[in-house]
Amino acid sequence: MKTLYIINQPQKSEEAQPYFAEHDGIVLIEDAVVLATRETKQPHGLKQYVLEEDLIARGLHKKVASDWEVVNYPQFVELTLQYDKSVSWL
Amino acid sequence: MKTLYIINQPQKSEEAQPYFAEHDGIVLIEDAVVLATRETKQPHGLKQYVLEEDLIARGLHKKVASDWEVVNYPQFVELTLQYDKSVSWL
Amino acid sequence: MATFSLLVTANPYSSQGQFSAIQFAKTLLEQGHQLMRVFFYADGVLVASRLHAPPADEINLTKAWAKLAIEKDIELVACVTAANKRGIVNAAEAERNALTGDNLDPAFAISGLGQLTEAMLESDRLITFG
Amino acid sequence: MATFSLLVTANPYSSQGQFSAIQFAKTLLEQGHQLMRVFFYADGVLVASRLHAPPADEINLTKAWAKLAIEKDIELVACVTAANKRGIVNAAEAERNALTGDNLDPAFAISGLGQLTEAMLESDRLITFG
Amino acid sequence: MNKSICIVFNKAPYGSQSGRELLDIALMAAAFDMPITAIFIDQGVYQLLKGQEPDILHIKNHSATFKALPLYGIEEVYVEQQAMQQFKLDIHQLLEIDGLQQATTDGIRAKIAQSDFVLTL
Amino acid sequence: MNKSICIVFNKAPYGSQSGRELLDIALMAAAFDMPITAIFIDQGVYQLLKGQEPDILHIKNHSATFKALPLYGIEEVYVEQQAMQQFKLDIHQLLEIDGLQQATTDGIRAKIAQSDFVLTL
Repeated sequence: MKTLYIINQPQKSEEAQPYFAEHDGIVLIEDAVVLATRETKQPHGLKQYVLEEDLIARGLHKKVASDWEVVNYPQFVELTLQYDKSVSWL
Repeated sequence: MKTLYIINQPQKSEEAQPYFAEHDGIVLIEDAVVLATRETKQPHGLKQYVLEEDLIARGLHKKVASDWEVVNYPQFVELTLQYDKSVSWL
Repeated sequence: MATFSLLVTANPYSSQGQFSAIQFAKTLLEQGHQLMRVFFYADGVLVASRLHAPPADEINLTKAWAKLAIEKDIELVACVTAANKRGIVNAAEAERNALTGDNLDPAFAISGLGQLTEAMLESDRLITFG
Repeated sequence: MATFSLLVTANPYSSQGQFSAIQFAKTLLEQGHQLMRVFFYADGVLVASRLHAPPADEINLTKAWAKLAIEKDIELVACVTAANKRGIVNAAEAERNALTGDNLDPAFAISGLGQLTEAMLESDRLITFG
Repeated sequence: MNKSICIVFNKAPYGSQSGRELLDIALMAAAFDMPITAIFIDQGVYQLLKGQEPDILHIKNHSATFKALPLYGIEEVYVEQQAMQQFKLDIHQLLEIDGLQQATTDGIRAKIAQSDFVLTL
Repeated sequence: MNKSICIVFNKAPYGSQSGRELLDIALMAAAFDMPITAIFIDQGVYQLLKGQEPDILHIKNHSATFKALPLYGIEEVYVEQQAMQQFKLDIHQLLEIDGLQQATTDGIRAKIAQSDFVLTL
């Protein structure tokens, strides 16, 4: 099953990473959006999304690195349906 | 002034470390006591303490590495007086 | 169209998770999906108090959830164990525990963890905000 | 002998900081030191509610603080801004904010942040539990 | 076949209520006959350490409940090998839980992938 | 001479209330004429970024208050050079605060050492 990892704190991305599988995706929300300002090589060619509204809130909207795809809330909801399940890594 | 750093979460020790100065000390409490099960080389010959009651609570009392000094609550209170100030790194 | 449930464990005061959960809920409803239940657990239950007095220029999260619940007929359920130990009680629980007062907002119900399990089994997606 | 004050910002439910703070307070008093004030800020104010109903075999942190305050004549002060936005209100604040009920435990006072600054200036040590 | 759930414990005990409150979810899911996998990774492996005595801090000891997992029908219990090595723990230092197995990170990744729901707290 | 206080901001804004509630402490300490140093390290440097719009999430924007720090008599405001480099930020991307200076980690270590109180949240 394809899993969408929801990451809301910066340090949690690294903690969750060993468990990312091929075809999985991650979406950065809340304080974790700061991670999208840097190029990030994920294993398995994982899809990488970052939430637009949380970027705008923090003034980071124009600082997103090229390997992150910006999604808004409607697209975030759609993503949770495209993947078989969502896991919030707390 | 000599500072005693109070660390209560495992990841906070590394975050605070750049700011430790010569003659400072650190005391691990709560979940951070797990760090005392490993040898840890701190810069500046920093004094390293770990709280006994929190070790006992977690069954870690007999697993403390040799470079950590175990202190109980009365000794913890005394430490906060031996140092000029205490900083809880949250 | 899909049926969602949300599990909200986020502290309403010191984290952003409740804001995210409300925004997610509103968005999925706007898209025509169903929201079966919002289950509050861990520190998430704190939002179910009716005694919040935030500064006038700030959002009252309890009222924001209540508005959503009333307008869209959404179930807001707080876990009884998590709630009672966090000082969130309805009148019956207050009496049973000999407490002088209660503070549950009327838009929220208090019930058991079985409501979470049921939501998992009966929804297409469960999304957690912690 | 020294004079301490404590700043408690720890969430009483999902962290251990309030337990640590009580233990630290008891220990310093046993050693003959003074405890001028315990100031509750951020999520630390949540402990000042009198409506907690924890499981019977678990400690009630509010009562533990209250016992210490009464036996040793310790000031327990919760920051008004932090408290009101977190749903901790006394009768006067409840009325001012048109809330139906109040929940401040009588062992705690609600006051401004100036009480923290004053504690810093007048104590030999301020220890934070977060 | 009921939907399956995987509960991931990744925090040490007592500094937070995470372990305790995840355990309650596991027991409730068991009562609903959901197939359950319990996984202990990172500092979550400390949840399973023998000899915990949180009562000295007036904190309730929930570790005995982990031993009862098989009684509730929760038989898939895995502890991460890498975390055990990192913290220099061996299986004999952990609570005696029937069916407790060590798993590699690869194995745990597969368990997470197979489950219908995965919860952390 | 009054006791001095150093306030350390180490978290990004809005995901927690930490920045906001530390700011309130700084302002109150200023009212008591305590010498105050405000330090922004790690992800705390994001507190000072220009162009924040949390109102789109119905969250109150507290960043304007940082600009008012000098008005409250808080003139020692330091942002960590290493964090700026790590996050690829330059000083022009930050709020215009009179007297805002970049400091090295060594410089910040010294400020912390010199203060009578140091608070994080």
